[in-house]
Amino acid sequence: MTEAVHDVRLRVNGVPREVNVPARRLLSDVLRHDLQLTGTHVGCEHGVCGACTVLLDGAPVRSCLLFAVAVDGHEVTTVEGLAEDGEMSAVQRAFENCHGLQCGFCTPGFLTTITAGLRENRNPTRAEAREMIAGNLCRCTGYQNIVKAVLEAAGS
Amino acid sequence: MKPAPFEYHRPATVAEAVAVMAELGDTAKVLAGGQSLVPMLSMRLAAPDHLVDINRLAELDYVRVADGAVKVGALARHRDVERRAASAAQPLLGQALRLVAHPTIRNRGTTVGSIVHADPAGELTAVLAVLGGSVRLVSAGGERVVPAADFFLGPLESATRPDELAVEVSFPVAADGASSAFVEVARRHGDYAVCGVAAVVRRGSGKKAEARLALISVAATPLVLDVTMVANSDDALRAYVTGQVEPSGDIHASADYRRHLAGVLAVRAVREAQAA
Amino acid sequence: MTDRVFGQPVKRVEDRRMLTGGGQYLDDLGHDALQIAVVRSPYAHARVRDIDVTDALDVDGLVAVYTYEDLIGPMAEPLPLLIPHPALTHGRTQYALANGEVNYAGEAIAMVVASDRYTAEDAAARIVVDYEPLPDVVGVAAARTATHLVHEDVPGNVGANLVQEFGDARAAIQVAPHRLELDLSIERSASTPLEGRGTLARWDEESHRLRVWSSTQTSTGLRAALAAKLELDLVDVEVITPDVGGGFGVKIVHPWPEDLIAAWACRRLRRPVKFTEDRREHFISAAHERGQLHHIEVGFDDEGRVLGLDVRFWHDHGAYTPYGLIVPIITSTQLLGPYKPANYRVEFDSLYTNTVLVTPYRGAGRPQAAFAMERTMDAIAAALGRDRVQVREVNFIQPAEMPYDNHMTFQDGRPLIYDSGDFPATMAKLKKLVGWDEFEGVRTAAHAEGRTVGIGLGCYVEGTGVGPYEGGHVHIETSGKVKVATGLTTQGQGHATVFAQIVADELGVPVEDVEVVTGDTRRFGYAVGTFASRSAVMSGSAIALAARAAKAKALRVAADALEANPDDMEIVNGKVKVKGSPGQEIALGTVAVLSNPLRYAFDKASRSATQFTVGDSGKPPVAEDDEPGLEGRDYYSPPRSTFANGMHAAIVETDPETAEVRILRYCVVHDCGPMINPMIVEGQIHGGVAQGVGGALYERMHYDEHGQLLNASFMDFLMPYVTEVPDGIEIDHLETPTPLNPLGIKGLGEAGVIPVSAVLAAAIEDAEGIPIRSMPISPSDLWELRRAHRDTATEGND
Amino acid sequence: MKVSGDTVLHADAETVWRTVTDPQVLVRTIPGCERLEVTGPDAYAMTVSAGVASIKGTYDGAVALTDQNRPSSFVLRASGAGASGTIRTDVAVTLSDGGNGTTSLRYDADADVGGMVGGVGQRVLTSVAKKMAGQFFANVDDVLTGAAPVAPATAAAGATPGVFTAPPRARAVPSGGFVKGVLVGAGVALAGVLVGTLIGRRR
Repeated sequence: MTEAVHDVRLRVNGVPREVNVPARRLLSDVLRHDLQLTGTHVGCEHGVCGACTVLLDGAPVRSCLLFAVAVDGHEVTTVEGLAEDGEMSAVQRAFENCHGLQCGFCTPGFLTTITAGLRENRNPTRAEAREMIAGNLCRCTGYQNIVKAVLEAAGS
Repeated sequence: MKPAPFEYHRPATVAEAVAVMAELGDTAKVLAGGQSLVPMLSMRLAAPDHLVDINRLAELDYVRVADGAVKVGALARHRDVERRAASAAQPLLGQALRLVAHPTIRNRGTTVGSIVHADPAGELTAVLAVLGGSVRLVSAGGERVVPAADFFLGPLESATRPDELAVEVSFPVAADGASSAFVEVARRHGDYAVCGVAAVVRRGSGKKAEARLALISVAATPLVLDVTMVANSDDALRAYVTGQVEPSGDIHASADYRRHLAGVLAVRAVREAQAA
Repeated sequence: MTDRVFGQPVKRVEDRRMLTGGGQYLDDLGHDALQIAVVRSPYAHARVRDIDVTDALDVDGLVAVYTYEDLIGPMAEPLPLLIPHPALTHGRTQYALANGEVNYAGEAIAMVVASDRYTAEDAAARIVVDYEPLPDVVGVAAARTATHLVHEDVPGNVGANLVQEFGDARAAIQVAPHRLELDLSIERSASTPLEGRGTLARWDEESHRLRVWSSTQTSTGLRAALAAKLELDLVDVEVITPDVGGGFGVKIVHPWPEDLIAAWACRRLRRPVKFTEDRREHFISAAHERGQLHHIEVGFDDEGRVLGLDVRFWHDHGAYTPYGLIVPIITSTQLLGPYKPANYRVEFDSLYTNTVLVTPYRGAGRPQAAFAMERTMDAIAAALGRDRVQVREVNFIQPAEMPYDNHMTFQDGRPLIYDSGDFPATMAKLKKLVGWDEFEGVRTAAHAEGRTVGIGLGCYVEGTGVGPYEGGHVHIETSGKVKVATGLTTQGQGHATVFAQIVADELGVPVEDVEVVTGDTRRFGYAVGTFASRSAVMSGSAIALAARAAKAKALRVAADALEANPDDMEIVNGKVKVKGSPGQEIALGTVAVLSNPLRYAFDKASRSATQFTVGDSGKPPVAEDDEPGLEGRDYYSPPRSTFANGMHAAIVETDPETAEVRILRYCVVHDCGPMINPMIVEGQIHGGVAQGVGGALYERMHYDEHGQLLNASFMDFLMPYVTEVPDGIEIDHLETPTPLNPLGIKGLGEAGVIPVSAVLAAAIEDAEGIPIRSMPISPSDLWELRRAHRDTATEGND
Repeated sequence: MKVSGDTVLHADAETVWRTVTDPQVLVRTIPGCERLEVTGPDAYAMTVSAGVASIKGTYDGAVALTDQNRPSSFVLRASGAGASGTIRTDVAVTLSDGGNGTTSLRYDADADVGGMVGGVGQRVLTSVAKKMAGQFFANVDDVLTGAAPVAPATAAAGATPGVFTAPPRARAVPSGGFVKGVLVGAGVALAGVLVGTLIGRRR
């Protein structure tokens, strides 16, 4: 039996994209494998690690907890969409300056989360900076330099 | 970890949704925020034949204060409830929501969905229970309103029937002179609570004074306790609450520790509410 | 460009790519590949009676299903026992697919290859396996009792028994002024990198070559394993390591069943095949570490000087032993730490259980070792009523005693000889950093506020940079750019940056002109891998030596061209110069051109190297003892490991009601010799400490008595978020160089994690006044301990 | 996983014994049990349709009564398998005189829950199991006290001998969340009934 497929139209990083996928196809898989935007990573597929975080209409969400078909018509921003004209964003630069990444696998989820977080709160306190990233797992950095990067990005 | 196949339905109105659900019966599952459902689908612990996606039911995307209650539509995300006037009208909502997972999950997860999910550790189940709120259920045959006391039947089990869509949850607004608090102990920030207590207190003399609690993670459903008579003594309050709970142990905490926590957190919650 | 970049916090060259979504991890590759899903045993111990795949065959998109019966030749043999040891008398390894029996829940039984992972899982779910459950052996106690056996032919469930000793510890303890016994336990945790295991295999039928990409810590190891199992010549197998999303030990152990099946299937099917491990699979079918029980007897004098130390421990190595005895050997030797007990005896049993196999996880047996030794030191101090620092200090090996021979055999089969370190100085720094001598004031002030605080510390010595060898290749392009290759792999340590720093200094070129490739057997075929805090020491040294070789040649070629003496020349900012003669210089790229005599001019630059332009017509264009090209290749193979060391201290607060533990301060003093890049050094320490905190307070593998892992997800395996790690880790360094390698460096990758359980146990014990003998500890555990302690106290009063 | 509990049943131990070991009763009292087939002396194969709402599923399992010590104790050995896991359990049941014509029943279930559900379900498994056990015994007690009829529980029309199917139920299985669809089996494990949905699911 062949599985039914659905037309899904998304605006990804400002570019209209269209895929034809089964209803069960996760947004994370559509981004990574159908659109080959592999910057979004998958670390647990049960919504705990945050590596797959993307912005849905500007708000951070777990792309592994969304069916692509359910966000048909919406706007998605991935890590590939954070730099502007080849210039890294303030958050990306801060990660580079502060050594906020090691293996880099969890990093895209942090970048999208912090990008949205700083839009909401331009001048987080140290405690707020920690709270901002409290839903993302990193196994390499011990988070110390990620917190530093949030504060540096906010200050820039 | 990929979901099994299912047939996808995306009704545009509540009427359409309940018509589809009437037809599919217990072969369908409602997809709202999906923050609990999708992991279960991906792990193939659940594999419904049909999924009815209610994310297009714009008519259910609301949070409003009316008739003495904060009314939350089935499509309102936790974040909407946190941000909108809801928190001012019923501060306990905000106090509880900040403990529900992490902001990214709250951006997508729905308040109604987490109540229908009826997780014994779900903070919002305690809020609904302690406030004596209600859930409005709509089916093709009509609608009914189920009070919180009758809504939670067991762990992950609510009174919602397969053909019914929970369209709205009502949380009574804070009464005059009432204040509240939500405290919990979780292993990690954002995890399911090892034990949690929602407290609502009302100052005043005689019959006006009131202190009520709802506890999570110590019973199969949120446990509501009227602690008015013992609210002013730490020892009495602690003793009363620990005597009322019969928690289970699990890999994160022993049953006795949970019972102990229930007492400790009950005192903390009541004191914090009184100080608010 | 004469400034040394070695020692500078140079920003990482790999970051920009990773920050913009350009990282290339295993599952980012092979979008055209078929996907594997694995049927895994739900039982910890069972006989497989029958596998019925009939139902799976209907699944649209299914390409193949493999079970043990399909395997032939070496593929049907057990997987290799990678590190044999004479004491491992009963080593056992699993099969690529279960051959009639499964020994842990998660063991691979069948593999499905399908058009995508969704379809593969659909098919896998339809495969029906008939099991005959067998009695489960779970935990050290059950393994020791041996009422049931994991492997029928392994009596007592004992895979190995090993004793090492110097002096006569038991006799010394008998006659010591003071004696103590302790029983300690540490539970399992796991590496748990954010990216799981993964393999992508492509078979090129035309060239008869296998090319494999793997999320690995050893591309050469996997290459050799694949060649052996698939009966291919090594030259016909290439293994490429893309970006790796963390390793921490678990990715050193190849071949995994999935590696073999992917490679084997791609050749049979003539289509690329990929396995991407999901999170649940990582919990139940990769590897764990740490689970050990220790019984310690110690005899000491009035100052706390250890006269005799007798350690008996039991190591749970899971269902199989592919990685030999590395973990318990490290525990038994590194237990000594910075101390010099007069007599030492250690004996361990390495035991089989029906659980996921146990192989090194960052720290690799050392966290258990530090826990055992540091708890012992604290117990001695408590028994004598002496300061915990003082007791340690009287036991320290002194700097003047270096090199210090411990009279033991280390994990590499070589003598355990410490090469460097100044333990009293490290301790002095730590005491100052944490404010050890002022802590009683802190405690009193806290008490006045109704708060309970405690302080603890722990020391460790870490053998780093184990052999046998690593190599480096430095190639200078005619553009002047420098291409560096080494065979070991990278999982976030910033090798592309630190190796570039080394080469930039050695060669005298800008660091941004140096490009480093790791873990690609096409570029460098001889290597061991990334583990045991060895990359900087091993490959760093090899690359430095290779760069020196390239530099020597550059000077020679340039000297010829400039008619100068090579000894009078230097390379500065990519230009070879005659010292003190401004204008007498030649660009390194030009030297590269000159180094390769040409017949054909492919571009403008190469014209200057063609046969009518250069060379003494009386000599061969390439001298007898020379080679064309401007490159250097060298290897570093040390006689033994180099030993880094460190000491940590923490101040914790415990909630008197909820028993929650909060880390108020965490301090680290570390000695890894000269730091190549202090920014990266501190990052490694941060990450290690966070993993240590996880292992001390949050993470454990909850097996039930049936061998079911009850917390096989990130929901219940409590890897710390930012909210669970200390807000700020205070670090100080001591840099005592080792004489063993050209850079004087010692490893540090594992350092941060090693003493954390010991330190936090000590701090909690100090806060609570209750002995802490088992880690990790949860609030529930601590509360239960308080209750038991109170009950005991009450009984005592009766 | 271990689940224990006790309950008071309103009949003497001999009656209770007869009742809870009677396939005609079991098929009607095990939550979700649709079919019980006698496969040998005190051995049954059963089909359980447990779980509710959208996650209701039908699963096959086997149950055997062993270590019988009439009328005071017996052990139910149950097992079953489904796509997301397996379950194998021994339930030790002891009956003792509770006075006033009642019997105290205690059960101690030791379940080996394998597969996905075993690894992620721990937080709710026990309480679901306990609840389902409670439901099972309530159903049994209804039979004992006559609140529910016994007769219709016999074989379906034209039935194979030894095959019992459940009649339409007066007492509906309550509806619930989806996880329950897979966890309910923990409850089924009780009284040899601990098999079902825990490990299975609808295809």
